[in-house]
Amino acid sequence: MKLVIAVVKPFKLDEVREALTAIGVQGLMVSEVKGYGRQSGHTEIYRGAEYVVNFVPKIKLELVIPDAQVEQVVDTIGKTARTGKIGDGKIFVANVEQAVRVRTDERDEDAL
Amino acid sequence: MKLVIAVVKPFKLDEVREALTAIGVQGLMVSEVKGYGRQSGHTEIYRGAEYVVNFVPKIKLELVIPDAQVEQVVDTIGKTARTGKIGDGKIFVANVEQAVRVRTDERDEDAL
Amino acid sequence: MKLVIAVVKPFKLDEVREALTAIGVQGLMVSEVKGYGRQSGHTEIYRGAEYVVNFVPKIKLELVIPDAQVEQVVDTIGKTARTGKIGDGKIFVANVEQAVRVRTDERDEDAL
Amino acid sequence: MKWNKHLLTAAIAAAVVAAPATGFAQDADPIEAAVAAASAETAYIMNTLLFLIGGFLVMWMAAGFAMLEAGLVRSKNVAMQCTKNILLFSIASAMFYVVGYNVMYPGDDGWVVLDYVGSFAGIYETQAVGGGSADDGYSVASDFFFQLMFCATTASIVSGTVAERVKLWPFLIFVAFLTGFIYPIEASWEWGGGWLDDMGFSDFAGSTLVHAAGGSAALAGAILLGSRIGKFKDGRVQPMPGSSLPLATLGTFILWLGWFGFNGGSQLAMGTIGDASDVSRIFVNTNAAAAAGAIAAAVLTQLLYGKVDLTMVLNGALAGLVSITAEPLAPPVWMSLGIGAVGGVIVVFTVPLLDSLRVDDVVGAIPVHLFAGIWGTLIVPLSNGDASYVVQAIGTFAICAFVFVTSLVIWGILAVTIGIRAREEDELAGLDNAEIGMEAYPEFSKTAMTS
Amino acid sequence: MKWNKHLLTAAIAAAVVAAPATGFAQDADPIEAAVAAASAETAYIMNTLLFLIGGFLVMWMAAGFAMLEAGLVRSKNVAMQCTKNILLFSIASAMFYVVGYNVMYPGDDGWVVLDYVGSFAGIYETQAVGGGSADDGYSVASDFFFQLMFCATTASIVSGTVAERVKLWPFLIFVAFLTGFIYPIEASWEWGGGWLDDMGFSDFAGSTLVHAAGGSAALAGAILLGSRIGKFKDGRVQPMPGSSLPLATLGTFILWLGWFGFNGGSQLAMGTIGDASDVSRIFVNTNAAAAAGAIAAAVLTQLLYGKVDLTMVLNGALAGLVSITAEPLAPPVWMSLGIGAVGGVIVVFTVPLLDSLRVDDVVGAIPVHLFAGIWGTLIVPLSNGDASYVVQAIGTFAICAFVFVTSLVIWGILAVTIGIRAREEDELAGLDNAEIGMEAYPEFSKTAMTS
Amino acid sequence: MKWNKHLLTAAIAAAVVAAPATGFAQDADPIEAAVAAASAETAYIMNTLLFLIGGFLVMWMAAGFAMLEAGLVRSKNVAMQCTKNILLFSIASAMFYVVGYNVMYPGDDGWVVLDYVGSFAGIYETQAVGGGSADDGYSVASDFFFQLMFCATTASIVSGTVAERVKLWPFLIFVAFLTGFIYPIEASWEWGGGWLDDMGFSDFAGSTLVHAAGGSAALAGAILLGSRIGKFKDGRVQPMPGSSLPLATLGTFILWLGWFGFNGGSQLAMGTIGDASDVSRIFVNTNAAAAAGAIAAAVLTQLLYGKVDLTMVLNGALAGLVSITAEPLAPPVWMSLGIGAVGGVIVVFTVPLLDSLRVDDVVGAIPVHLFAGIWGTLIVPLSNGDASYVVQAIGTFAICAFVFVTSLVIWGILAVTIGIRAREEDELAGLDNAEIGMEAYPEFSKTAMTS
Ligand SMILES: Nc1ncnc2c1ncn2[C@@H]1O[C@H](COP(=O)(O)OP(=O)(O)O)[C@@H](O)[C@H]1O
Ligand SMILES: Nc1ncnc2c1ncn2[C@@H]1O[C@H](COP(=O)(O)OP(=O)(O)O)[C@@H](O)[C@H]1O
Ligand SMILES: Nc1ncnc2c1ncn2[C@@H]1O[C@H](COP(=O)(O)OP(=O)(O)O)[C@@H](O)[C@H]1O
Repeated sequence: MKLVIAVVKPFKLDEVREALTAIGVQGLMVSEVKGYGRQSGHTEIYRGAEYVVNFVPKIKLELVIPDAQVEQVVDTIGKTARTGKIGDGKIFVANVEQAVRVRTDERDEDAL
Repeated sequence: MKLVIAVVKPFKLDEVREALTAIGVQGLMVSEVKGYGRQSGHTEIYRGAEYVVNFVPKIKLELVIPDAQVEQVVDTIGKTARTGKIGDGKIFVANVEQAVRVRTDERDEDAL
Repeated sequence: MKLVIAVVKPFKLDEVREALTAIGVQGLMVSEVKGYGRQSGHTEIYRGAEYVVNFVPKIKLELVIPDAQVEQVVDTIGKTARTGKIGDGKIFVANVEQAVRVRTDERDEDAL
Repeated sequence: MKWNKHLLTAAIAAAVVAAPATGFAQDADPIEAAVAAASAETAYIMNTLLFLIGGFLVMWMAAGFAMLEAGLVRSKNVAMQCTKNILLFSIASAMFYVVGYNVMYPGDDGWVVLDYVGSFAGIYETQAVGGGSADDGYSVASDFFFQLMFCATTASIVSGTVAERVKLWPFLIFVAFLTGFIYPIEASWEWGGGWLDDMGFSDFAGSTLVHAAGGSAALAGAILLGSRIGKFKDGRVQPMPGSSLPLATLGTFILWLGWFGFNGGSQLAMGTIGDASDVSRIFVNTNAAAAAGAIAAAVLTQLLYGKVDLTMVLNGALAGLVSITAEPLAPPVWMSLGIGAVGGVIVVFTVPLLDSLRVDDVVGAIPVHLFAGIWGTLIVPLSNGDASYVVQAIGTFAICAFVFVTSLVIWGILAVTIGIRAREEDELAGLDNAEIGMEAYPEFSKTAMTS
Repeated sequence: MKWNKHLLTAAIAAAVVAAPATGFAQDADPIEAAVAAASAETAYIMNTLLFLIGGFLVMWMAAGFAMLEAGLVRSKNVAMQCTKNILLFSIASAMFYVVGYNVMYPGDDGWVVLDYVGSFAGIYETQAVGGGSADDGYSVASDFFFQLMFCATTASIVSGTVAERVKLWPFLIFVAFLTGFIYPIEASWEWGGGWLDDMGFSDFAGSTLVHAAGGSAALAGAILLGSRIGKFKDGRVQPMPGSSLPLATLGTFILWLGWFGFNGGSQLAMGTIGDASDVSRIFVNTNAAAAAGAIAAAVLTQLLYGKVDLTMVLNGALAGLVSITAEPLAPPVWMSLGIGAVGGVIVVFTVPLLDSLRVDDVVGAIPVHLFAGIWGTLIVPLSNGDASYVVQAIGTFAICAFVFVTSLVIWGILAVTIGIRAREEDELAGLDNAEIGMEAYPEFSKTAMTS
Repeated sequence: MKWNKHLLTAAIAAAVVAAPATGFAQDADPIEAAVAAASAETAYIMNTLLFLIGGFLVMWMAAGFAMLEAGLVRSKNVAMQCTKNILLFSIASAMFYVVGYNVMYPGDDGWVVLDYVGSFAGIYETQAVGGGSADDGYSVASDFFFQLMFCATTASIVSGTVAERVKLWPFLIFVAFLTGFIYPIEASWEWGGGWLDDMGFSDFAGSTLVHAAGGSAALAGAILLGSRIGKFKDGRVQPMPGSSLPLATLGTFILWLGWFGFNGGSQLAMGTIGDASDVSRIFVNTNAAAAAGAIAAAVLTQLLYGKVDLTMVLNGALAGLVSITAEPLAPPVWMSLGIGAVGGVIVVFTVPLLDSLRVDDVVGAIPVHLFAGIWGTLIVPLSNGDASYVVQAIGTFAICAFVFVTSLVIWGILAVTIGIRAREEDELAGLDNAEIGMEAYPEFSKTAMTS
């Protein structure tokens, strides 16, 4: 199984979730993060003082999926979240060794 | 070392933390996530408009533990967080290669 | 590539970010977590009732970096975030198998 | 506010003359005159005080609108909403002074078009320091203060409907027209002694003159702006829950409180036992209508949807208040309860109705102010024998139509010139960022789950 | 409110007759009568105005309770708390009109049980439009408005104690009984000229009649409801910190402001120099007691716990206000400071006391309103020579016992019929979800760390 | 407040005597006397009422400061800010009673140093219950109540500037000195009939006596405290955005509302047609200046920075209010707009100026209260022919210098004894934790992105 971590623009959340549901993803976790990246660095003025905006609000998705689904999921997120403008975000994939569904104690791919 | 990521119902947090402390876990991180899963999908009405509630508030626990403790930790979380009702959550385990305690620069299992 | 997860004291965020930028890190994610650890456990009184403060606010940094940078990044975070007082936090390193830049569909180290 | 300015002055002057005559011998004894003068002085002071208290209570409603709307928009637009609300009040204060007041009260010969359009000639001239005479019946400055607040209220109503997508400066320019011209002109028809007043139209404190007017201007804006991105997706209504229901609740309580000034002050006098008693009666009726509106909305949402909808209850209370505003004096309390309850019912049914018409009214201002305002105005004859259903209908229609059309024109001109709608990406990122450059709650983690 | 309705009327009528007699020749000269009539008219207007200003200030306290309680409950119950508070005020407004007012003021021959239970016969009848006579001393509608707000206050007190676990509709039904019957009956004993008034009981603005009564009803509810899940775990008290201390602070400031109307308005008259001066004196004493309560709580929590506890300071200010409410006129300022300070001390000691008794009072309403209310009532004879400690004790006990028992009965009947407590899973998920179906702060990430 | 206490009394007494003389025959007829007495009684009541209404409106400003400051500090210091604000008001209430009032109003022979330092002898003695005589012109208790609120306002101003780093108890001790001694002494120079009053200094409602004084005390504190950690890093100004702009907006609206009491009440009388009219005029001018300040700040930040800065707009409105406070009666409305607009401009330019001087003023209180206060006082002669620019400059300088120096001494003594600044780690973790032991928003996830 793989853990997919995707950072996307906040307003893309709904679209991405729908696209993932459409390809059979059944669960995921969402949280807000402040993102630092190439998009950062523009300046704003607050009470007359110029400052650099380092952090931009982003949505982080985390989902664990069977190995077989990785490519499709990464592609789907990538395509849906893409606007072509700087700050579209990243997708990372890491390995997951175990998964448990708390309710039933089912294990691994059955738990997803 | 392993990273255990557990998503549980918010009101189970305290119980789970206590159970983990009881088996010797000394540290963890907690954050709120919005969960999408089988529990999602009921409808609510807001100002006369029906809509699907896709996201349910969940608590995410992240803790890094020595390999030897994995089974016990996973079991403990599972047992404590279980209500038997849909939406109880998941536990995922991934591998961690390094750990550092910032204060002392201790490494790996000493750092946990 | 590696995913570095660092938990640090909130007021260290800026310093750490600057130090990381200085060594060439180009992106990261920040979020608040409640930390449980050795620092926990002091008591406070709320409306006359004594209670144990189990959770302390912490900042979690997540960044994916090329393998070659791991040591430098871990060292930098460690040095910058250190105050020497309990609760300074942890740094964990896990393996990442894929990375994608959403905007360009660049892959792996190019995506960071 | 059943009387307009000059009528009031005349009436009080008459009272001052008449009063002593009743209880006294007929000769113009200097002592009698002294008693009468003392009475007239007291009346002047009390009337002025009513305007001042009423005025500051209505001013407080500007804060109520700000909090209600700040609570009902999403967090990414809250700072923008606060900015709009404090600036619209400021602009109304300036415009009503510079041109509005004299447009609204042309007096007998200040009309440009007799009984239809007042004079744009001048600013409001204050009396001299220490000035004022018992014959005026009240301090003109206190009346100006009071009337100004009504003008600002009209603008506050618009702010909520067009939220989350309108650009700041075009909105403020619209407010300048609304408070300098549109509102004063239509208000002059009734309170300035214009054609609706001549016809016998009755709108005590402004269910139509203020609330339905504000609602009409809001409707025009909502139509031209279009709905927020994602609000009506795939034929379904997408709720976009407000960021802070306690702020919305606070706003509603503020408005409820302010409304005692709105309706009570519109008695325009409390220098006699009769007037003081009537102001009291108005307070009681106003409170009853608000309560009934809230209860009706609570019961109805429970029955229809299985749960009480707090935002509907808040809207319901306000709709009750708007409903009773056209005639808060005449009805017995039980009738006020009924009138207010219908207001609450109207809200519960027309909020989804507007949605189904694809009109995106962020805070429910159109149901509350326009629809309940119409209801309140049309039902006046039920308790007030001097009013007629036909005239009420004519007046309501005339004012709503006038405000709607002129607003449509102004919004339209703004739309084709400087543009009224924020860019798509700005709307998505939130207007706080794009227009104000600061966040309302910069430290809190937010995950806007619009679905 | 030291006088009840008919006494007041008599007193003013007497004053009207007496006043001219003093400075004048004895014959009933028409001019003298004119002067007297003008004076009586002014007094009528001023008395009415006091009721109206006092009334709207006390109405504003409903918002204060709403904000205080919204700030002191956890975020998952905030929308529910707002809903309860706006609806309880609405229901009180309806019930006091439909039945409460006439129960509370039976007059001389409206009693069902003489001096104990007023008539349930009828609704409150407003005077006619333009009605009112100088002989009444004030507009009855203004008095109704003012009294209604006290009735609603009693219900607001209950709302906070039973928060976070009570179901919406059972709570609202309880409020209907409380505001329609329980409060009006006990209030009639004193302010309606019933047996406590006859006995010489003294409770100027309602330390016991309003506050301890509300606190007693809350206590009954808290006992029957039981404590929130997890509040008393393994024999330890588990703090459940409120979601927003600035809202709680705002609520306290609102209540502080409203209390000037509560106590000042209870002078019931400001048509003479003496009355106006007394209202002023009341304002000063009320403010002093609040200040002393806040300071006492701050100093005491610093000494006891090593840190100032803001929630205790807020409760302390309110306890100071409740303490002075039974006699805000007679004490010199330094005594008011002392009385208020003791109120603050009471709060600091009785909040943990209640916890140790396993009574779960979410916002501290029982210490503030019941305990400080009792203190304030019992201490009246210190400054007011007309009051006796024994009678004060009897009155306080009678009212608390009556309200507690009747509340227990109503809560009990509700508990065994429709149930008063939310289901465990609803309580855990938050009442906002279960009862209202919407979140108070839907966008903010929350991690409720109850431990 | 252009007159001090004894002058007012004299003036009213004179009016009471004079008034009947004008319209009557010359002999002291008892009936004439009766009419005059009735008028005097009415005037007494109305004057008292003005103090009471004005007083509760200014009391409400304490809540405004609390909300404004709670909204403008970071969430980790919000509970501390609330604590400071409710306690400073409480302490001011106590200190002004215990010593301040008599220092401020020494009367003719209560001076320790004639015309410079009043007597520290005693507490404020209230009149007896039912007391008060028409010759006083108003209830002294109502005046005390009103004046107390001004004293508390001075302290509220300081609270915002020194936020986020000052320790609680040292701050409160400073407040005790400020409200018990520093403010009353300088205020006695003008409103107590001291040397500035003798010299012809003019400060109607306290642009300098209250606002610039509060700002001077704040400046002294800010200098001795130093800036917050990280505020001026590497020579750059680091913005530290406030936690809740809607709360800050609410606070501003509250202050705006309260200011009608602040300026309007400072007329000190509304028992005559002239006074009632003047109060009205003041309301209009006060509102105009606030509106103009807000608009000026909006336009200017748009022009300078490309976006409207909401916090500057809020500060701008307040600066407009401060600017008009020295003379809210004399100017015509257009001049009030101008005076207020300059206030808004001052804020926009001096907020960054202070930053560049490395003075860390968390909420902008020094630009708003000190700089706009000076502006407002200096410009009085433009509309008020009785004032002279030289005397205005002397008075402004004298008061600011006196308050600044004495504050510096008190802050300094506190600094070297118990220390005024929180420990570095406490400041970093937030004062809520260190000083209050509770969080303002315990449930919300926060990520303070100071950069
Ligand atoms: N190396 C990284 N590790 C973790 N998150 C990253 C990394 N680089 C970028 N991000 C996240 O992705 C977001 C977008 O990256 P950014 O460089 O701004 O633009 P782009 O996506 O166009 O490359 C950042 O805001 C940050 O949250
Ligand atoms: N594949 C997944 N990857 C990550 N998180 C998941 C996944 N599936 C479920 N979750 C998380 O677990 C929670 C519970 O899952 P759900 O399907 O609702 O019920 P159950 O736990 O009974 O299977 C979800 O709200 C979500 O946060
Ligand atoms: N085993 C762990 N897994 C995950 N996070 C941990 C772990 N141990 C500690 N932490 C995090 O690190 C923070 C600091 O740890 P703590 O034990 O308090 O002090 P120290 O850093 O000095 O060892 C904790 O608040 C927690 O967020």
